[in-house]
Amino acid sequence: MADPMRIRAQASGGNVTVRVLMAHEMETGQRKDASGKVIPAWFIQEVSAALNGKAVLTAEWGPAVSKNPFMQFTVKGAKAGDKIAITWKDNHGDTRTDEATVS
Amino acid sequence: MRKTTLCAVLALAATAAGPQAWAQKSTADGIAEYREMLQDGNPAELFEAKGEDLWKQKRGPKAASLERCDLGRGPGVVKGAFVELPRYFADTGRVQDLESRLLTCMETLQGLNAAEIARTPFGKGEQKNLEGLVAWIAAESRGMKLNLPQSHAQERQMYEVGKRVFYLRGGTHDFACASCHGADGKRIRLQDLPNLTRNPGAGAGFGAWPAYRVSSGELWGMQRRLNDCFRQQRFPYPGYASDVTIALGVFMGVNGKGSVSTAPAIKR
Amino acid sequence: MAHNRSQALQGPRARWLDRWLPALGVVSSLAVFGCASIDGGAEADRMAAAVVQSSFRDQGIAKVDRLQQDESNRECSAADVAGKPIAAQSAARIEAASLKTVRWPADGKFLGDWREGEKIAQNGRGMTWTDKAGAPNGGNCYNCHQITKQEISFGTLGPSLYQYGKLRGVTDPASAQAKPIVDYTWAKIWNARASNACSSMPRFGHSGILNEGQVRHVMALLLDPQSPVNR
Amino acid sequence: MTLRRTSRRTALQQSLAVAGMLAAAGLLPRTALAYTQGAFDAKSVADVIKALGAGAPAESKDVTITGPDIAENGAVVPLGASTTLPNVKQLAMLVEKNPNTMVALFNVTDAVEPNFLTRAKLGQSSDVYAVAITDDGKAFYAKKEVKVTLGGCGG
Repeated sequence: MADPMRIRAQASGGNVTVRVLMAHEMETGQRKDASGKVIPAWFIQEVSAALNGKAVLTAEWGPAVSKNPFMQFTVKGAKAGDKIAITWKDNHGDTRTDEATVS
Repeated sequence: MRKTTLCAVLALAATAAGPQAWAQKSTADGIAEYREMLQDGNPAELFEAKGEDLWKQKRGPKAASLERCDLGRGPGVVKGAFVELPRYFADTGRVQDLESRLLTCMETLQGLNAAEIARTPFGKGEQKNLEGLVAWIAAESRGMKLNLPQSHAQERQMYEVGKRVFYLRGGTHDFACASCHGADGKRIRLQDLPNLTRNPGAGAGFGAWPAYRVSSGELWGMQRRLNDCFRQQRFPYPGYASDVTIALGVFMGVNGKGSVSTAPAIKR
Repeated sequence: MAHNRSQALQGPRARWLDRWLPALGVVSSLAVFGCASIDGGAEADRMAAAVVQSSFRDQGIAKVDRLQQDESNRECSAADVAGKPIAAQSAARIEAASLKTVRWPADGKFLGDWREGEKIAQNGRGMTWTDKAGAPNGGNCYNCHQITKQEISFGTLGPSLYQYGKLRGVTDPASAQAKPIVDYTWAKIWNARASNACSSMPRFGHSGILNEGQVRHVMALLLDPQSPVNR
Repeated sequence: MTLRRTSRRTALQQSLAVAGMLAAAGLLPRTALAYTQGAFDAKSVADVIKALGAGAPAESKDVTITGPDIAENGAVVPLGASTTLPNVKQLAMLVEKNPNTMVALFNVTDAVEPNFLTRAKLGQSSDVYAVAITDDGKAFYAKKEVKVTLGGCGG
């Protein structure tokens, strides 16, 4: 199972800045292993964010997003105590959701 | 679009024609800017979180956690332990660094096979778990000053051994650690090389590891850092947690005394 | 920087500076932590040797015999540990012996193709335990030296080699006038200890890192007036 | 950095599965699209924009791309895309010289600022682009050069 994300959500002036780190290989499908075999692509394709259960953002990623991805965005009209949930899904169909409370 | 491309080319040409000092300064500024951008969101955090779980989790044949592991400040004390390692341990009768000490605890408390873990390639199996553990344990001392003890005779001996290993020229290229890390203000390609024989270099260099390696996307402990230094030096293979690596840790850490630990840092 | 300047000079004085300036630099940096020394040297030396012996193992092409030091490595390492430059007598002996190891080009041809030289200077591969035996090695020159203006990713462990030939007045590398510089440069690449006993530079020819043809290409990169180094 | 060559049908199935999952989780906003495989397969800036269904792109001061002038390592290059244009539905980050040009596509909603940071792999020095696509299918971009340098030791 995939490791948990690290989500930091900080309120400032009516907005909330969200910083997310995800544990993922983000394998491009272009690299070869020691025996010369192509390492199959394995990467997060879809990312979504929800504020208190209501969707606020979706994103689509290719394999050129760096390993152990970082993402930062700003949610409007949110405040301390609100819940931010992030979900990712990779090209193998694996998925993970984590939640953080805005501070 | 055509026009902007042309402008970009001209700007680049102008840069290339500029005075050497100016070009170098702008390169250094560019690299500094890049490093600054990476500071916010160090993936080492992912490893720290995992390490804390692993420390508390009951594992191994003895189904025990590492919570009673003595890292030098008494059983279970993690805060402040990292900045005093490597140090002498009475129970094993030797000087140990963080990774070597964790192997001891994994064997004695959890019943895992330390020799087998030491033989496991980096990033696999229990070695993967060690990445998390060293990240978390180092993070618990972040901001504290390096303060390696030198009160035990073996600690002083290991310093002297480390110094000799540091200056040992060998391999096909006659490199020693000192070839790259023995003077101030040097670079390899564009990477600054800390002078590990004194502060601030010793503290900045030694005190940054374990670190998240951008180039491989992995967390490297000091053992792996030293292992790859020896590979680049064209030396043979240093055993995991072998005395050569521990002695070098003592040498660098003592030289860095008083510097603030920034580990786990983020490195190229 | 002083090291830098010495490279631009020529003749016996340059060789003297070349040898001593780096050594003096080491002295000043070691003085700061010299007080940490506790044990007698000989016992620590013995312990260090034992620790090295027990800690390393063979891996791939990197065998433990690589840790056996020759005379120059042994004496230079000991001088570094002591924080003093190597004794003048030892230095002279090492330099003379090293000069004898230099294999001059059999056909008298010192310069190859600077384009190939640039590739060798860029390539940092070879001879680690992850490399294969017999694979061509790089020279890794940019790790330590500025060479062409175009490559901004260069190290500063060695002096800048930008305009190496031009600064030394080499307009025709085949001329009698250029001969001393050409010979000096060949020897420097083949076995740097021929002119500086404890040089940090790998002995590219002597240690079999680069072959004669590769050394020629690197020579061209530094000395060919058409090379970007000199334009 | 090419995407694995999934057939259009597989990709579609995956996208539908994703959409279903997101819908079940109550996470599917109205603007959500199926995974835009075509845009991720595209090999030039122009082809990406075409695949996203937008018109000929125009450079705009109202779009911003941030990134370092020099990256010590191409494996991790911090990039930011933002815009002050109204009615933007998508913000994309592109790397011109990568085997596949598009790195990431953010679907903008009223609930978030059109301002995103992430990190991209660059195979070599390249221009990087932020492209904003408006509701009426117009594309506006900003670009900057990022130099990727060779690292030390070489091995």
